[in-house]
Amino acid sequence: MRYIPNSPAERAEMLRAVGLETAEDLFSSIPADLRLRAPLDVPAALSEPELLAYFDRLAAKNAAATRPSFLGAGAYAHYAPTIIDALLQRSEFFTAYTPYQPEVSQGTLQAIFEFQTLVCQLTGLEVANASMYDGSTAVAEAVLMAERVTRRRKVIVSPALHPEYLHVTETYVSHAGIRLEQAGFDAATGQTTLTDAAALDEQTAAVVVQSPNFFGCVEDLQALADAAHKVGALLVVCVTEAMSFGWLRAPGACGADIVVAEGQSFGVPLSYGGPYVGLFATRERFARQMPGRLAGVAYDKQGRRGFVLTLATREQHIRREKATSNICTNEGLIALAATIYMETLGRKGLQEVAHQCAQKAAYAARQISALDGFALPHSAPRFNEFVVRAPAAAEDLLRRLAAERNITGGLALARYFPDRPNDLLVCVTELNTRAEIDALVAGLKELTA
Amino acid sequence: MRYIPNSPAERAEMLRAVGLETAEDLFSSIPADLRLRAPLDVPAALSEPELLAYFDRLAAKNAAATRPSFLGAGAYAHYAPTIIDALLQRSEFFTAYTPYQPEVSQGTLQAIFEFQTLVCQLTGLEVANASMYDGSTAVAEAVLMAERVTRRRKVIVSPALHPEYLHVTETYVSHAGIRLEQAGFDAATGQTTLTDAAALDEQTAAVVVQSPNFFGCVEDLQALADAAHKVGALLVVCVTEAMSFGWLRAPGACGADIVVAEGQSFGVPLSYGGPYVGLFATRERFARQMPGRLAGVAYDKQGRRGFVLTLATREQHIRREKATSNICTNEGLIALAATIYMETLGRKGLQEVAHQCAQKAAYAARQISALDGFALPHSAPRFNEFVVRAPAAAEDLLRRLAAERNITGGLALARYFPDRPNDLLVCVTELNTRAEIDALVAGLKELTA
Amino acid sequence: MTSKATPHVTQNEALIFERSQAGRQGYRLPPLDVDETPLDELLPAHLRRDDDLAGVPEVSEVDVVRHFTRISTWNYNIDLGMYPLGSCTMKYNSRLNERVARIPGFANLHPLAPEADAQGALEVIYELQQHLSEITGLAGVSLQPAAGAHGEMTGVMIIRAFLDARDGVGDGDRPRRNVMLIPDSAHGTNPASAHLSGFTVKTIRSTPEGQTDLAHLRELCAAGDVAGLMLTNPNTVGLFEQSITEICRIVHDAGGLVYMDGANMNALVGWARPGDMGVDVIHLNLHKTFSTPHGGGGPGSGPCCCTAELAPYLPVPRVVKEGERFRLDDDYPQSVGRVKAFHGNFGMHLRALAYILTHGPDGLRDATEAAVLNARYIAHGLAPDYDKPFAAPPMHEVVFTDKRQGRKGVHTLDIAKRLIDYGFHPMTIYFPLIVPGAMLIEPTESVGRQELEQFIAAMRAIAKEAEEDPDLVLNAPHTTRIGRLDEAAAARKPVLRWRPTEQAATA
Amino acid sequence: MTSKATPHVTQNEALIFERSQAGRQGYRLPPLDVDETPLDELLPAHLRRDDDLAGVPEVSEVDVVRHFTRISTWNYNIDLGMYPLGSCTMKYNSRLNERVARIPGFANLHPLAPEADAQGALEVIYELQQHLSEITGLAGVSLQPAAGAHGEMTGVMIIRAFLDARDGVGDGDRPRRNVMLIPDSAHGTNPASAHLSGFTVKTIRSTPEGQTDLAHLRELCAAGDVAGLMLTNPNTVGLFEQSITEICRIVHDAGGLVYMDGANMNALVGWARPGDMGVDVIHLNLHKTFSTPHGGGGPGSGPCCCTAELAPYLPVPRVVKEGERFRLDDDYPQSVGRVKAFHGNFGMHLRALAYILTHGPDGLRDATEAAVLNARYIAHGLAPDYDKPFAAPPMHEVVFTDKRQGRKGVHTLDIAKRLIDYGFHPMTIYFPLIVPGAMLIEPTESVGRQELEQFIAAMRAIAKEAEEDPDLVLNAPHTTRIGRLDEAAAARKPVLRWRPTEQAATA
Ligand SMILES: Cc1ncc(COP(=O)(O)O)c(C=O)c1O
Ligand SMILES: Cc1ncc(COP(=O)(O)O)c(C=O)c1O
Repeated sequence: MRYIPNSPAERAEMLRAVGLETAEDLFSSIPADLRLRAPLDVPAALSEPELLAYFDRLAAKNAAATRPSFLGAGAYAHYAPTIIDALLQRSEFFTAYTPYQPEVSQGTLQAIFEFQTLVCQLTGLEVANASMYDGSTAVAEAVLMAERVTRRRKVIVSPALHPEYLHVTETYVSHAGIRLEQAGFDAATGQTTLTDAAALDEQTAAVVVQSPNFFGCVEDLQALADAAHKVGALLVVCVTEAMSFGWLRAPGACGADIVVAEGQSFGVPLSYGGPYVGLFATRERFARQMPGRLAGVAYDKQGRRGFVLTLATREQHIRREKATSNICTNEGLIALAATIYMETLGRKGLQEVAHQCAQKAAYAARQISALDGFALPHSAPRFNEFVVRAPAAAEDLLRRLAAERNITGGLALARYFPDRPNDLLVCVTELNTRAEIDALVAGLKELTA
Repeated sequence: MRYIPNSPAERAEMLRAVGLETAEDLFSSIPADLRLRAPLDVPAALSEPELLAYFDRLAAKNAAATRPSFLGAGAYAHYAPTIIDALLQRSEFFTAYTPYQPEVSQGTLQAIFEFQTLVCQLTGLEVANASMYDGSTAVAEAVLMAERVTRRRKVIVSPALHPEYLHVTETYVSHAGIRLEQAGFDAATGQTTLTDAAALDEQTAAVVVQSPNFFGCVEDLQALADAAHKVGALLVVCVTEAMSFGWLRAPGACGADIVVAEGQSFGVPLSYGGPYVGLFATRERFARQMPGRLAGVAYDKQGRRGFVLTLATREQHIRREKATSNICTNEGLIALAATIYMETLGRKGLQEVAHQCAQKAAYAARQISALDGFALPHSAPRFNEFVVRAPAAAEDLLRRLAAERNITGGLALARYFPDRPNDLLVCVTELNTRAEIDALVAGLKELTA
Repeated sequence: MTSKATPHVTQNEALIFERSQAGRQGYRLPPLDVDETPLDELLPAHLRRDDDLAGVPEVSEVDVVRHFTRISTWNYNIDLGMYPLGSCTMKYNSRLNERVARIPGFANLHPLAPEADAQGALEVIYELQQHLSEITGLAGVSLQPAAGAHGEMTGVMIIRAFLDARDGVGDGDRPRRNVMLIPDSAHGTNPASAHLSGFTVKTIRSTPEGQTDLAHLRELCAAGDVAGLMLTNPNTVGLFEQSITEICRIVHDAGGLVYMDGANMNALVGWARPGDMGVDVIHLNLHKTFSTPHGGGGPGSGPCCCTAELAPYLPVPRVVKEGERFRLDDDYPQSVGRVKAFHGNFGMHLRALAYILTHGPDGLRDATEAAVLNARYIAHGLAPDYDKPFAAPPMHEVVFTDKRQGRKGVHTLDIAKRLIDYGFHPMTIYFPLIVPGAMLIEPTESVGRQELEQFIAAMRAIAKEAEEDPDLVLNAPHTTRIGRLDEAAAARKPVLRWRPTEQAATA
Repeated sequence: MTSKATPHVTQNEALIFERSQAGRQGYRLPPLDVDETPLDELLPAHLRRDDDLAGVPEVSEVDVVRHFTRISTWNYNIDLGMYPLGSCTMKYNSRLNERVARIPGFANLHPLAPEADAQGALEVIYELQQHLSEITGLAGVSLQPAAGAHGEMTGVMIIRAFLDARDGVGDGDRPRRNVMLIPDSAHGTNPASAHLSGFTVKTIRSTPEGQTDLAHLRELCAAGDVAGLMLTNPNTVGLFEQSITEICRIVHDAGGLVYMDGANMNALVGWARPGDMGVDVIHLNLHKTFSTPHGGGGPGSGPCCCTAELAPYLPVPRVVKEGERFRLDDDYPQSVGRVKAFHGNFGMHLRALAYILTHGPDGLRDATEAAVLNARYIAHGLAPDYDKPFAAPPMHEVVFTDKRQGRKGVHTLDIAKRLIDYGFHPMTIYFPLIVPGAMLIEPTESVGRQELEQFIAAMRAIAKEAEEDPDLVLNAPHTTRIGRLDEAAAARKPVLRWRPTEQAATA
């Protein structure tokens, strides 16, 4: 393929038409000493078949992409109905710009409005925005918003929050004068505790907790909400496995004030970590403190209903440094994928997929815990992820599972928690067949025999 | 996925609305004894992931689809720009019906009109139709048309016509009272001869010849046309490798009266033989004798230009048994693929691809003919296919090439010509790299050493 | 219920030839990696292309993408809504099946690949044959025909070959059974296919109730020269042929065979089987009943199914199973021969098989039920406003006429065009020919109740307009980028291709 | 030249919630293949979802496909034509790159896959880093930021960290350089990102010629508290900052660093490199300059590139090459930390790399040249009818104003809306803020001359209309399915989600 439509001859004519002689003349406003003399040192142009061969060769080196896997920890392999990608690939959606001109962007705007509504329904909250970059930045923005809402600068964060999310949050708040403090952790249940957190006081802006948490344990959100609200703090709930919305009580219904989530589970390819989509929902009264874009209903002179981007006064275009966030481009197309997924699976399907995930994970957990030397250190209820304590170093075990059994067995927690050398985090979704689970169990058994 | 939108509840309500009680009532007009009692003996419904797994398993059994190949003989592996399939997959094109309602079918109609024009330009003729099923049925229809035009019933067919095309033609004309007779064949040049064909006389409706012919040899169309015209017969030229249009003199310019071709080379996947698309072009004065649909220019009351299906009086809808053909549904979407291909490659690209095919084939032919014991039996000029006479049985040789070198080396002519045990037909396209060609040559050499 | 149609701005677009600019390029090839042979050594000058492909456009990739994206938006299509073309069975085209057809192991498989290395493809064909045999109740199946008419031709040629063998006639030496009986309601391809196979067509009348006239059938059969009957069932007015068993008996007793046009199988799948009715040969339209996309006029696929007795006459090669292996078998000396190169429209076979496997036995039966119910719902909804020529309840499609509206000078064509303004593709019009001003409506199972009601409401609104403001209907459509085109003028002086001169005319 | 726009019939479509019908299903799952555990053993009742997902729609697959296909047709998009949004660089989105991003070996790769089994993906990231470094002339690159603003935040945080280290300031104990200078013409994300990183924003004036006011810059730098400058170059009025070298010197001499907003790199790629100008940090918008699709508002990708001196402060992990292996390296103690989970928007990295490899060095240079030429052609074509506030020849985009049309009461918004009737998406309006009634036009290299001329003709026709029939322009658009929407009312009483009650309102 080639990108540039105009032929060299046409371009020469156009140059003459604007009164120039050479292409160089177009760049006369760049001081001569700054103009590049040598050609860029990038590879020579490739034709279409050559380009595809190049990427096929690289893709073939990603062995992990093509074998049974029990990796979760913030990115989940769920089935994506074929229609999602077919619809995303309509130029009308994927090549359109941000819908600043509503008369020629109603398709995108209506889809955003549906996305916002669905996010409200799943999180159990009243307003949701048009998306954030991903779950990790959404947590960080939630913390910043909690500060704006409460005007308090201490935030208590669960140690069971995804370590990369925590890291991102630390980066985001490092210049906002916000202090992050750790909540407690009950190693037996695997849940977050606030009791020993004397930290929770009238200076606390928010308590941030993930559920199911990084170790797969379901938190008692109602209890955490009560504790937070008692001191006037907000409860921020983070969900990395959005599929759990179909199974667990809505965080909003448990008292959460801000719910953020990673929406990748809803029909979005793993794609080595991105693009994904951040979900962000809160209570009506905090709407004007929200980051990100919002689509809303509007009517024309004839009273016809349409949709527009609204409450832009919160945003940087108008507010500049006083904006609620610096976000501009968000994850529109990925939010659309999630919207199509939620609508295709629908009320029943979202619950049925969640049910299958939970059941298959329960089956896997049962089988593994029955193995000699293996244990499940945490007792709390879980959705589709759980920690396994192996009788040997998890990293070696996983390496051998991959090499000898062609299975990606999960995540070695040592990657984030050096003090947990034998622990691995196992995730099971509706796509993991019983045969795959049994092969994992057999592998764990035989490789530790 | 599921196909049926209405829920069981909705369907029950609708039944009631039309005054029925059970679904069975809908079929009351079918005599009870004819109604199926037992469920159909077909497999139980599969979910999307199960269905994909099923077909992936079958696809994996088609080893020939994934290795370097030198198979041609009527189906050619050329590169298809990615935009072709992307555009075909727009619902506006692939889910639309035949454009009988022009006001809501202008996209399809304009594309057909462009297709007809491009076919005229490539074949060097004046009118072309909206497509035939494929090249083989197009030849058969051309023979039937020649009879309509000349009112003569003898047709002389080149022995170098694709054997399957000949077979199809025999089937088609078997009830039309048309006699097919063989033209001569010069084994040294590999070309068709008419000299010894006393058969060519005033009873002859047409001479049918393929060029490049089945053995890859380019025919001298001008000479054949002159001979045919001398006795008032038509020259029907068949082209199985449409890419040759970019390299060889247009058949129309050589005197051909009807040109038919298989259009698969123009961006259409091999797909185990179909769907492909038949090209059909002829002289203006024969237009009303043509089979198949035709799109033409039309104007509305305001003088706006549009396109419609026209000259329908030739067709079965109106003419019934007196129609020029029984064809109704043709290969619309494949014709669209070919149209996009021809327009994307364009005037220069079609010639450049043809040039690369011819050059690579020449290189391969040179290398192979230099091998001990190998010969190229035919001396005529060729495009991208040629016959190789091996020192051993071609079938064994090809079987070993596949098994031991993972190369599909070509076609054993014995498949159609038992008297040619050692001959194989080799095809080279722009997609065969020099490395592949060299591997083929090395394989032929070593396996016959 | 918000109105289904709304006007909106669309892009205009000229012909690609009018867009062409010398020197533009949309492609790039890998560099030629072999040493070039001088052209003169390869090809003498007089055989060479010498016009530099004059007239073929020169455009960029962006030009091509915008060109086709723009013109595509002028098409109505299934993904936009109901496509109620009677006899055409415009049902939903699953994207999943498109994906299946594009699996490289199928898409890149050469038709002449060694059988041993194409077992997966042969299995697909074999499996589909088995399922179609079960669905039709007929033992022999060939997937070679490329469309319905092609399947018809194949089927009647099989009848021809069988009768000749049975009656011991060689080419023209002894009198042949040469008459093919075809109802006046049949689709035009039926007589055309019969003619192509050397038969003389005789037409059977339909009764006022829309059934085959048995008396007339008996009378025609009496002549003794009847080779067979081509019947569509349900017939083209959407009614099941009540006496189908009797009809088959009459034809068989007269020494003929019964061919069934399977275009309307969407009314029967899972509920009744042609084989059980006495039908000898049938063609199916995979692009109708089995949802392979119509593609703006094709590709189709028209499998031919027949009784075990006729199976030896099916086209060759046939796909057979031996143990666990599949192979192509050419060894059928009585075969009618080949009707198409290679193996038929394989890409469509993949989609149809995916359709069957996704439905399963219950799903197939449900789909038929839903399709008939939808048609019945429309029949019910339109009866108050439109003339329904046949009293009997319809199967999967229903025919109405413009009789009432005609009094105001509003005819079927006008009603069809006005439907466009309401956001619907018109129904099939003026077919079948036996029903003056026919409007043949087939919703298929792919339409939800809401849209059926929108359709009924639109049709009723048009009936009202015909009464109150006929001109509104007579001048429809009013919302499309072009109005009704002068088809008569187009046929009188046909312009069938672009020519440089045309350019001026269109500037 | 046929007119580019034409009216046509379009489908209307309600919200999916208004389409929902209890009991409809669009999915089917494989049967659960493990023995079920009683729910009570898995999850206590009070933790369970108890609302049966009330409100979530129940629709079929056909419903979903028709729903999104219909609403999609209400969007303008690049494949329909020129998308002249200044500053947004709406260039052609290659389908080839979409295909590359969908290769299963990439699309199905988990972000936490063992490095040894993800070497292909790491190589993609590494290669893209190398090429972006070459293109910007800056040594350090991180692909972690998800969009431009994200890259800005990352970049200014790097400046923050570097200065603190250099000046030896810990948290708040010693006075910090807290001032970030930003031109009044800058995009809103610049001050917002600076603020997010703890800086105080001071605004620099632009000169009447549309250049940074050096005197003002010197004056502000004199204060001694300047941490840096955020500059867009070419700036947001499409002019190259002639004194860029001097500007960088001034800031550097004042102890600050220079951040460049790379949103306008489409004017420079292959012709000039920020690194050679004295820029310390820059972000790129892969979704602008490198053609990754905008997707109706994202995803984007905003790589951050910086000098070798600043590289230690880039986000972690970084992708490094050791021999022939690639790995993630967390060991950068001075890093600003992580700005996003995992590895950034990898899918966009694939597309951008494909874009660079398809162009090659000459192609990249050509594209820039073509983009600037197209903008210059428009500047030339519109000058007779529209006020061009800056005399200097523009680079890749040009700004005009509504000054002349304003006299008739026709303003930028009206002109923009009227463009829709001519078949074009409006240009960027009212940005930059320093230009009253700004119309910022960026054609990009993806537009052919023919369409540029259609655009110029449309704009000139609108200018004429503004003179002769202002109301026509004031009430535009006239061809879309909805007219101008009351955005003020929408913001006053925001309705941000559907609720059952809303249904009535819309029936
Ligand atoms: C009743 C009937 N018979 C035969 C055909 C011909 O089928 P095809 O168009 O696939 O050749 C059609 C379709 O148009 C039809 O409706
Ligand atoms: C000049 C300029 N800077 C920064 C941005 C922000 O980039 P993004 O929208 O990718 O966050 C934009 C894009 O809107 C821009 O035009």
